[in-house]
Amino acid sequence: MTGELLVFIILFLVTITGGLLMLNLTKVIHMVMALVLTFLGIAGLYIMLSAEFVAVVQILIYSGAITIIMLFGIMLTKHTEAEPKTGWAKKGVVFTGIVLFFLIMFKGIRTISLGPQAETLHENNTEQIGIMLFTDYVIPFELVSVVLLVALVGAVVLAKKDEEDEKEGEQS
Amino acid sequence: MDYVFLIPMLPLLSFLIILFTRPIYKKAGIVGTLFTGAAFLCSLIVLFSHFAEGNYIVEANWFSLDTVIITVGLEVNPLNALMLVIVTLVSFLVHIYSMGYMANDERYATFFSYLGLFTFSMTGLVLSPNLLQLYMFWELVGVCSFLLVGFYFYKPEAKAAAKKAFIMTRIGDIGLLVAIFLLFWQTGSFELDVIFEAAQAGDIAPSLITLIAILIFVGAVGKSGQFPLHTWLPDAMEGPTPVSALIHAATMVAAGVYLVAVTYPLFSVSEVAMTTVAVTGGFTAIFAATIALVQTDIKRILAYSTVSQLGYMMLALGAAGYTAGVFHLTTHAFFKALLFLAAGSVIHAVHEQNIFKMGGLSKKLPITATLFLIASLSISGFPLLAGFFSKDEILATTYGDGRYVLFAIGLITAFLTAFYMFRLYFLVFSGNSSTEARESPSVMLIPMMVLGALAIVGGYIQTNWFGTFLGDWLETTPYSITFVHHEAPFWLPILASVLSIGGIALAWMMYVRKTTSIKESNERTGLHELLYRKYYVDELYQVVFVKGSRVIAYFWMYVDRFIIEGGAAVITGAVKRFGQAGVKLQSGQVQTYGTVAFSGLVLVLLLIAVLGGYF
Amino acid sequence: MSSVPLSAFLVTALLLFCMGLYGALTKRNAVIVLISIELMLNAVNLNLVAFAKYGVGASIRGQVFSLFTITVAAAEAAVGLAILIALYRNRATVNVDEMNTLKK
Amino acid sequence: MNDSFLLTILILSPLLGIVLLSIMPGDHRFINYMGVLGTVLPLGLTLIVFSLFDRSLSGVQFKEYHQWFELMTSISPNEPYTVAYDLGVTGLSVLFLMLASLITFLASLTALRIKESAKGFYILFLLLEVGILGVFASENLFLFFLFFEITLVSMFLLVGKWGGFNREKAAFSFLIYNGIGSILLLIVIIVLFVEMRTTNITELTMLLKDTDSLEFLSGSTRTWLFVLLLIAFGIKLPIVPFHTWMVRVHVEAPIAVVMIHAGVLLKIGAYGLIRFGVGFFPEQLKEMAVALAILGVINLLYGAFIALVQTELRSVLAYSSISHMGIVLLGVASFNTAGLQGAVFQTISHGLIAALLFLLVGVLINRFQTTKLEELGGVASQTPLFAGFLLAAGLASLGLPGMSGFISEFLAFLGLFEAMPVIGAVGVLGLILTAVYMLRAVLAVTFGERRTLFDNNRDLTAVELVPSAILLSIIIWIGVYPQVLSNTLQLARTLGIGG
Repeated sequence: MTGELLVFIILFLVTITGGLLMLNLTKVIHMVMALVLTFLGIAGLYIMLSAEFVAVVQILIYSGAITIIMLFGIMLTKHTEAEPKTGWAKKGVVFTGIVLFFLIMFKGIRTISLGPQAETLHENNTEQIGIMLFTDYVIPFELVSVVLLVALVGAVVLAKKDEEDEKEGEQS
Repeated sequence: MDYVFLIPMLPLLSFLIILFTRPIYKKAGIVGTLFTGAAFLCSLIVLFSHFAEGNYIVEANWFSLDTVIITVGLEVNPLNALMLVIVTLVSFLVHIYSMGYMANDERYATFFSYLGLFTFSMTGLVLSPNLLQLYMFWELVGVCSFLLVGFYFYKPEAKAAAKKAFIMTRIGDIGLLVAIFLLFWQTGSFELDVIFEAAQAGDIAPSLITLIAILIFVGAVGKSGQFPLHTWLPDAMEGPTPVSALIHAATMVAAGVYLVAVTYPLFSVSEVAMTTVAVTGGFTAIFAATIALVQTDIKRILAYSTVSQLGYMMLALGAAGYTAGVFHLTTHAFFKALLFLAAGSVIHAVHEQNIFKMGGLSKKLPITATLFLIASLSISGFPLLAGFFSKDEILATTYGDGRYVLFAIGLITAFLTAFYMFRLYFLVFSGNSSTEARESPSVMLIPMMVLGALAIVGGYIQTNWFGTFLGDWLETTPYSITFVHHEAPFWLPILASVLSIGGIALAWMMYVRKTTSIKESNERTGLHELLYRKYYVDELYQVVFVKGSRVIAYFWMYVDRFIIEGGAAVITGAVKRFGQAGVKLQSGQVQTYGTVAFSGLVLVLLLIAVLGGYF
Repeated sequence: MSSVPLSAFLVTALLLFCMGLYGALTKRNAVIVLISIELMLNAVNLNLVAFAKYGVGASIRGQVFSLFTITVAAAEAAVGLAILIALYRNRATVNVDEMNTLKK
Repeated sequence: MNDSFLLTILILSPLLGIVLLSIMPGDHRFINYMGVLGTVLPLGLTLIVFSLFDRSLSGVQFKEYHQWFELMTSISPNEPYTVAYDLGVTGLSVLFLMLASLITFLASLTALRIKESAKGFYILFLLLEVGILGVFASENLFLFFLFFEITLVSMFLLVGKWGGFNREKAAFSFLIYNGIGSILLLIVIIVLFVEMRTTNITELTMLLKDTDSLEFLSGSTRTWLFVLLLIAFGIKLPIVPFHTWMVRVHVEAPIAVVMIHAGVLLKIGAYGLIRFGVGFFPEQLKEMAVALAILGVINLLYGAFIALVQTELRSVLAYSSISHMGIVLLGVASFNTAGLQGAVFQTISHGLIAALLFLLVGVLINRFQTTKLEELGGVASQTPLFAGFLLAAGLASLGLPGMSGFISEFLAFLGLFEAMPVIGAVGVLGLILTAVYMLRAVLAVTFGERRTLFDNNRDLTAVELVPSAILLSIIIWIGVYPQVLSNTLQLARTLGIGG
């Protein structure tokens, strides 16, 4: 057993445990916390895959930003302590479907055969990405910035209380 | 003879004129009478020219079927010339009579238009040279009978009787229709002469010819009120009395006998068919006579008497007595029409049909009583009157044909006939009367007198003493019929006379001398009840056919309602369920949509994996 | 060279994806549903990055793609949450079962 | 190729009425009269076609042919499938055209009573006429189907909007049953089109007769096609057990529509069965003749028995239609000249008689507001003319000689007795039953004691009397002189059988 494999197994366990916890915990806050574990595990896997920059972004955005947004979301809305249960039948159908899906995909993964490894990813990873973004992908990059802007404005508009509602709220 | 076509056309014209011209409403009787009288004159001329010129036939193309041309035409031969005269004469007399009898009816004109239509149909029937045309008119007379029986349409009994008359005769007609179909496919023609030639030449298998003959006879049974299709005829007495005289005594009901006579060459080939005819006729004769013994309604007694006499004619035909059958048909037309008209005259006077509520009318209605007596004597076979000769001819034929059982039945029937006729006569006319009554107007009496004269002398056209004029003449028919003339044994007329007088005497003893109590009592026992209820035939039919068909009908109706409609409902229901299941999926919940979409994806993947051979 | 095969990463991603899917389809709390969707996106990202290293045309482009995905996911999370809050204000619930206005 | 444009003008002539109606204001006083006028033009044109139709020639007359569009296929790119606008009439269809425009005209007269949105009614009514005329004038299966669908849609709307209490259910069952029928018909048409490369009816008849040259359509395929065709038109005819929709329509639809429905639309089933069933698949028909005859007897007896116990006049007449259509089947099954001629005669005769009967039912509803037999009775004393016509119509329906019903039943059974005497013997029972139920129903209305319930009711008015008299005189005319039909029909030449 190489060290690399050992690292992978640890990261794998962290990731999967996070996911399973998220599915099985009862409190919403705990679920989000469990998810942070998964995100961190995935970031570790990115590093193993010679994607340092992505790993950093992952930690920043997922473990940081998105988790925090979710926490805000949870706090801004009211929650019954326990998550209401979904019907067994539906769960069963979904579960069977997912297991089948998993099996089929697993089979596919096992028979996959691919070309040679890319060797130079880890060398100046961030630089490579930066060059790529500003040469080949400059237009998508700009577009994404627009998307982000739209999302920002949209989120503000949606989340903002209507003025009329506010007035009504004050009067009542 | 080219004006033969006038005979049916004149009554048809009368029908159309009365139907379409309302202004002559009150003159309808005169119009109808004139036209029918003209038709009668034509018939007489045709009869006499037939003596001179012999048979006549004219045909025209009517319809073509492939290569077969179906024709219509007019034929005059001895049999139908005679029938023509009888039909138009009785119709003419009934027209005159009805002008008096129906004078106060609010549908006076309608009545005469129906009479015109009937006379047209009946003469058309008689003149038909082919079976198809005959069948068409055969149905038409049935409809006229239906219309006239139901003339008093507001009476529920009349409605029921009209319906019954139509349906019962229709059952018989279907037999005739099937026979016509079978004959067509055997001979390729509806023409009587072609059919008869084929039959005589043996082109049709003997068993088939028997079947065909019996089917034709079924038609005759329906029309002539023979057992077992007799029940409509007594009920048909719900119609106006002149109609009973015309249709249900003299002409239409005799059409059955006429039909058997017309298709006689077919019957004569098959011994079985002949026996069927004879036995049915004989049985009906005595069967109806026994019922007539105990009935209380004057018209019903006469109706059963008609059934019985028609049975007599059938018996004669079945026993190879072509002449005898036709002879009796002729005389019967006269005296039975007279009986009905006289009965109508009585009913017209006293407005009552139950004979036990009448009595002593001979003093108030002397002419009617006399004419009724003549007719009764004639039908009873009183010596030297018309009925005597024709009845003798039938009995002689039956005896000569070797059908001794039927001969005995004929004798008994003759006795019974005399008895019930005079039971009727004595109850109505003898004794003392308390009811108010006035003799009918002369417009009613004159036709009766004409018929009375014929009922006396009508028999002399065929006697052993003055010559067998009728028989000789009928032999000039264009079709090959074997005429058998049996000389009556010397004792037969005597025996018949004795029986007839014996019957009259018995009636006199019972109802004039009153040796037995004759009060109409409500308590009837045993045989009397059985006879009074007409052997429960009506009740039997009610249960078996009417109820039976209703049961079948309801069965199918429920099949229709529950199985077929239900089946359709199950299918539509299933589709609807399926749709509702789909609606349930469209719950608006994204997760459900997701689940369904995902399940679909998994299924597709599975399919690809399995069918694509990845597993 | 590496002792961890590609399929190990792919199976990890698959497991994550399945868990995310399960959560997205069965959980009733809208926030959790959103989170589950993030999990699925993460699984996809993991695949992208893994293929960037081991794939047929292995290159840095896979990582660039995953960056885009992460960006869009962030935007999605923000908008999703905004919608959720707006909805919560109107209906006072975050239960997905009651969010069936699509039907009407 | 084009003899004249008469048929196109004829088919499109009701459109003139539609245009005029649509520019009139909906509440105009003469809107109903305008609708009636709209049906006069087609009637006149049909009379012209009928009188110009050369009875001494055989085959299709008044032909019109225009190529409509072409379909390219990858299988044979050089030989496109051609769909044509293809009109023409044979002796058979010219009779049906005459029947259709006559009954439509008479029915439009009875629709004068309609007050509620008469404009829409007459527009749909005229559209229905376009469909019917088109069905009978098409020389092309494609066009036939197109017009067939037009009748379906307009009927659906007419029943659904102007019908009785359960009109929507009736309209839907009409649509569903007939929709299924159309699908089956479409399948047959498509298969024939693909295999034979033509949809021209006459060409198809010739091609399919030459069975040796049929490479693609094996015997079993043709059997299947015949069965499909039988079901498609069997629904229309209707054959038991596909009849429930038709009873519903008879009971629910407005009288003018029922007249057309019973008088003409059901006859499309018979027309199709005779023209296509007999014309395209004679071999298959001969093979299945016994089955067909049994179906016919079932129809005949089934309808008759159920009619016997119905308590409502319209239901009686509906089941009587089923019963009478059984005779059409019997005539077709016998497959000889007499039988087929009987089938055509019966179709036309029943069209006339049913129209007359329903016309009178319309009067009954108008005067007495009921068609329940137990509530009626003795109307003969108040409305003698009406009662007389009803009785005459009833007698015609039960096959009284001298009226058209007799000669058609006679011929049909004559044919049947040659082919299958035993089935015929069972079938004649139906004739007795017909008399029983018809008299029961008619006498229940006209005879019996007078009901004080209906005092002072008018007898037939002129607008009712004239159509009744026209129908009755045609019925009697055909009954007295049936050659008038067979002269035009020339069945042997139209279908190429028998002679």
